[in-house]
Amino acid sequence: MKELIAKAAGLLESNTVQVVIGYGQGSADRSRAIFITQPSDCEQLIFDSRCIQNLAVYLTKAEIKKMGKPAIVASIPVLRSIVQLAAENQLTNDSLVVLGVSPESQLVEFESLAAIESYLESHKIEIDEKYRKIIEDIKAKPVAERFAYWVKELEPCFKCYACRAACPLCYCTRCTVENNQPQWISVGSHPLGNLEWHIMRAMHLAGRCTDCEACYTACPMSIPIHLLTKSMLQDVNENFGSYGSSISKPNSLSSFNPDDKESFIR
Amino acid sequence: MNEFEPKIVAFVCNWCTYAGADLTGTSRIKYAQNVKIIRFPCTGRIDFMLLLKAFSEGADGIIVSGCHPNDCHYTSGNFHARRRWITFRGLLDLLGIDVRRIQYSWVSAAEGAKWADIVNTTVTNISELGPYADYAKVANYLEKEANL
Amino acid sequence: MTGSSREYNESLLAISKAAGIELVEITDWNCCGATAAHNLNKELSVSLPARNLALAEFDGMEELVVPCAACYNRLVMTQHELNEDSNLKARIAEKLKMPLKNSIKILNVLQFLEKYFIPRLDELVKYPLTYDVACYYGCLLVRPNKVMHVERWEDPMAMDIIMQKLGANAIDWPFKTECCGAGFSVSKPEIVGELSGKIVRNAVGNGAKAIVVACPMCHSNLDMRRPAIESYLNKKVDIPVIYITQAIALAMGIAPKEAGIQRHFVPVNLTVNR
Amino acid sequence: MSKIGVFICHCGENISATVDVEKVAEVAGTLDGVEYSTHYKYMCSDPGQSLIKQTIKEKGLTGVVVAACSPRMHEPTFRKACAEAGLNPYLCEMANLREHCSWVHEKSDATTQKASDIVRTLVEKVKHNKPLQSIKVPITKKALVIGGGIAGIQASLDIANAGHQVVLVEKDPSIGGHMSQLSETFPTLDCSQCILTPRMVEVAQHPNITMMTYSELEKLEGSIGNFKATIRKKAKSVDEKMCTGCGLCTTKCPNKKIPSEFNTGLGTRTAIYVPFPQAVPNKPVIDKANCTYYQKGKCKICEKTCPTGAICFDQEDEFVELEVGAIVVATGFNVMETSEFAEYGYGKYKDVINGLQFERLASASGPTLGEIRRPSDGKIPEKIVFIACAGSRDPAKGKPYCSKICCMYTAKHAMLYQHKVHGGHSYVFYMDIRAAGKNYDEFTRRAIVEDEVNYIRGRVSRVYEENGKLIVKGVDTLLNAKPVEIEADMVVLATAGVANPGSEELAQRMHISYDAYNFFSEAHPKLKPVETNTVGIFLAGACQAPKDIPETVSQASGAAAKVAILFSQDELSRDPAIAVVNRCAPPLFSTCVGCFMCATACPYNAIGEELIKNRNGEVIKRVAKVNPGLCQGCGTCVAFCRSKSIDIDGYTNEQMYSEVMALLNND
Repeated sequence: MKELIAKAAGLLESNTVQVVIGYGQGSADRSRAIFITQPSDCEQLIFDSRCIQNLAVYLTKAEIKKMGKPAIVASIPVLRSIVQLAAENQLTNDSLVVLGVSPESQLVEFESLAAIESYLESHKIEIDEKYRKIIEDIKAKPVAERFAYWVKELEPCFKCYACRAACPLCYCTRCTVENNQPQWISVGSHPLGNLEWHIMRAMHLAGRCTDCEACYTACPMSIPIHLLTKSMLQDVNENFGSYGSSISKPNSLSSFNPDDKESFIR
Repeated sequence: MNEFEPKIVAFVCNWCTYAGADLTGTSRIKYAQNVKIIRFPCTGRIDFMLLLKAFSEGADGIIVSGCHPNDCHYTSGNFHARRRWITFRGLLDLLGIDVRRIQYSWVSAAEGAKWADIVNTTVTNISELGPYADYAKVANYLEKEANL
Repeated sequence: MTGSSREYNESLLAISKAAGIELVEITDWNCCGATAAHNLNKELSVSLPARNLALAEFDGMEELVVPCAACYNRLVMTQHELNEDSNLKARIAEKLKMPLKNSIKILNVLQFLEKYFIPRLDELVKYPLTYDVACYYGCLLVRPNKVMHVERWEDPMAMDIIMQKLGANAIDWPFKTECCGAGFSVSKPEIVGELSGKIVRNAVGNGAKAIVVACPMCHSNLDMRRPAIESYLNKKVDIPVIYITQAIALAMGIAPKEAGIQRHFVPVNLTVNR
Repeated sequence: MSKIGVFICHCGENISATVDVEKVAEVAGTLDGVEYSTHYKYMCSDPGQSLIKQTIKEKGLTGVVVAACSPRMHEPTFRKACAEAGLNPYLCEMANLREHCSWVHEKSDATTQKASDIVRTLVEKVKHNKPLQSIKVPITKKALVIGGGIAGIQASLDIANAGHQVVLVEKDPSIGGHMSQLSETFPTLDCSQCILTPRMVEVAQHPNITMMTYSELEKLEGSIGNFKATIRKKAKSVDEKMCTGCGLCTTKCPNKKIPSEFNTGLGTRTAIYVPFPQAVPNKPVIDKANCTYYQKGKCKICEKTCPTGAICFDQEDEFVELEVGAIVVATGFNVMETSEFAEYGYGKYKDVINGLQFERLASASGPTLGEIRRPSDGKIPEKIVFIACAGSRDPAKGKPYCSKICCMYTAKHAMLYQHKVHGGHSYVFYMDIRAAGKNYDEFTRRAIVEDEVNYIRGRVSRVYEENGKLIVKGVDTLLNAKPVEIEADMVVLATAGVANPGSEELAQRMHISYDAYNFFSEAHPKLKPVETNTVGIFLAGACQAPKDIPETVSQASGAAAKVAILFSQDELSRDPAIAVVNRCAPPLFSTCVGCFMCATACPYNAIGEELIKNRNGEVIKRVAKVNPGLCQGCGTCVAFCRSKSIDIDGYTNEQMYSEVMALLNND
């Protein structure tokens, strides 16, 4: 921790970065994102098991960009998001300093974004057995029951878009849901509107989602929307052999293999 | 109408399936009237949201069809489409949207007979599945909203 | 492997024992169907080896060592065909009334030696071999290549590399994978005489003191059919034919008798530097 | 408010026999935004078209739907009619009532209902149509030809003779390619160099052709009409302007034992060399890897001998930027090495050679001056075996395709051997004799009948050496099928024609597609055999697939004609149905967030970037930008764009959306 604080303070002192995005003490027993601009404030930085928010989400926010070049405290899920953002041309080597935190809570520094990618080679995304089972169980239900299950699960959604706001990969300046020419997504938070919104959200994350679960964590109604992205993650991996994309290789959904296999096209 | 006549929308590419369906016509092969075609430049252009819109507007079934692999007029639009279909289908399946109601196919400009067959079997299959009442029920919220 | 090629079995067991490797026989194994079955009935030719695969799985085995090249060929072909055709696999599993994962790793004798002996040869070889040998692979270990995936299948090297490591000089010769006459051994021995004769002649012509094989069929044609070979070549040839396992046994210092060296038709008079 | 005109065609009785056209017209007339609706017997006839034109003018229509046959049939007709009446042609759409309705259904209410549905759908689409202008792109009337073999030579000459500037780039020190290496050519047995060298000289002297030898394409940007190519001129270490081509240096160079590429390793050359006597340009280059001075720092004998002082050791690679409007790729092919064949001795037997090497042996300018002598000891082979399909049509060797030229050149080789070695015996092992071509079959028959070449139908399983002979073990599969063994003195493998090394990288540099064997892909196997998928880049010769000289020359002329057609216009006019990235008011400028996934998905590499700057010139946003010259309008990017920032004219999101809505809402 000390190492992290010293490093962050050093970066601010030398004016290498102008803001450090990290975790600090929040209200009650919670951690919260903090944005430090003064070296002396770096003491506020904490890192422990409560720090699960995906800070990468701030990297593309205009308000943060205005503060100058950031350094970011990045645990494994954050690192994954950073690589994905880089793959999508949202970050370059010059646009940030990454203060990596290993699963053992050790500070890891990276020379480049490519170095993060190779570091992640040994921290591959894996869908938890628990979730695999849940997804399998849902799929085992008869189709009508499955539909009813999801309509019911999505019912509490009132389209607060917290899932969108928390997701580091939902950085569009105009979301399709706000597009009314044409009206792609039914506006209301009724069953159809909810269904359309969540299908679109999942589809837009296909091949990109890094399974950080920020959407689910952010959902005030605890709707298991992360199951949708997890299931797609599995599908993408099974069919195209990759989770997400890398900086150098194209995304699985914007590329193809002439020999892709399926069994449903006549 | 006593007999159920399914409403089916076909999303097809201009270069292969649309031309194939033209050939069905020039060959005077008869098929069911239930299917209506919307022309796209390429299967790569077909937005998954349009499929959802078709269901919410009351379609009981959908056909999506384009050039065979390696035959795409734009070389690879259908390959991209195929990947999108594979992922989309997986998602719909998880959500309980009946994937049997979407028939994907490759129909070339020379396969007039195949197009007729795709249409007829899809009509038969969808007729057996019946009206897509589940989705309609969800979609009907729209009407309530409109009536407010 | 208990009949005409028992020395292959003996030598394999002898070297495995000496190296501390335990080989377990599949309980209630059956004939692989050999060349007969797949000429008659496709499904039968797959069912027979498939049963052995299922039995080995049932016994909890992860690897299956198959010394006989013909059995190996049938088992690998079966595994390949079942993996290519899931319907066939389901049908066969039903016929066998046994579960069939079809994932066991099948090793031929060369692959077995490569995996378990080569890394330890320094420790195991006591009496390096010193003479020129011709390594003869025949067909069953290398073909069809799209299934066997042998590197340089027209000029394989696996056995050559093992023999070099035993100290011998494996000669570069063009007959490594030529046909020995195979099944004609019984029906038309004169064809075997000609085909195997050319192999033997070329090996001798290139200076080999022994021919090394890894297949009982090759062995019987080059060794047992020596009279037919000699009548084709019109002269006496005394080059011995030994199994690779026997070569290893000799190099490890195992008593020749334990490795069945005395069982050959053509006497084996290979000196070992003791 | 829209004023749409709906024109329903009877198509004689083709439509009206099963569809109640009056009813459809009546229903269409009630649709929102429809100003006028009518039906007529033949809309495509003159009176039909006049009806449309007149109505456009009289009613001030803002859109037209012609409900008739397939748009693939008459869309251009009706769009032209609209344009003549002053309506933007892209405001006209066709509803397909014939192929998709009347011809495929029986007469019934349901059929008429479907026809009305189709019309309504298209009416809704047209409401969202925008007037479009066909895209004009200016053309740089200069062509780049890559590869100076017979294909590149022919293409260059044809384009130059059509009056356009050509830059011909060749990677070797001389143009001429494989054809210059050949002895005689089938089926006429005329000397290859005799017919080629005049063409080479013509290239050198043509006022419209600029030749760049020892040069390679380094980079390619831009699109049809306006490519920007960067050419690397490799350092020749010889000043081209000062060198007179006297050749003194090459006689004095001490390094004489370098295997000659031109002679396929059967002869030698010096480190400073001209590849062959008839080379164009006939000026030497220094092969740095084999030059004593470059390797050891001492020598410079050539510099001392050169009477004009043309040697310059410190020359460096030079980069030249060219602006061209079209490109012909003619980079040719190569032959598989004999060393790839274990069963034929992995290249360890000196007297097992490939077909190209035999060409050099048979060539009067070759290392043996045209006498067939075997490489190992220079003896004249009494028995020679030719093996056709060495690698070709052999999936195990990774080349399942037919190399197409081998049957013919093998027959030629055997024939040349019989002509040159009297009393010699030649054998050809073959799978099939593929001699399809004018006078081709006659040629192979002549080899068999007149020159008594022994054709054996069967494969060779092995070639091995025994007692100084090459034993060829094969099989004769014809009558009395039996194994065959031939004790030969020499073996010639007709090894497969393969893509040149580096062709994959070259294709990627040019963004043209290539097949599994690295041959470049044509845009359509039948109808676009010289085009690539990148418009403005054409193919000629064996870089597309192995082919013989006549076919290569035809394709080269075809490619040249395509270039000339392109250059016959001053501007390029293209279908405006292409993708566009949206623009909106500041501070957003565009909803595009610049993820560039559209760019990876685009089959045409048509999506680049645009930097949006503020008035101080600072970059404030990086967004995608479609190159209208490259975009072909597939719309894959549109379906891919998450923020719906990219759209495609003619099939816009709004148009497609309204079609779906309209199609399903018929109550």
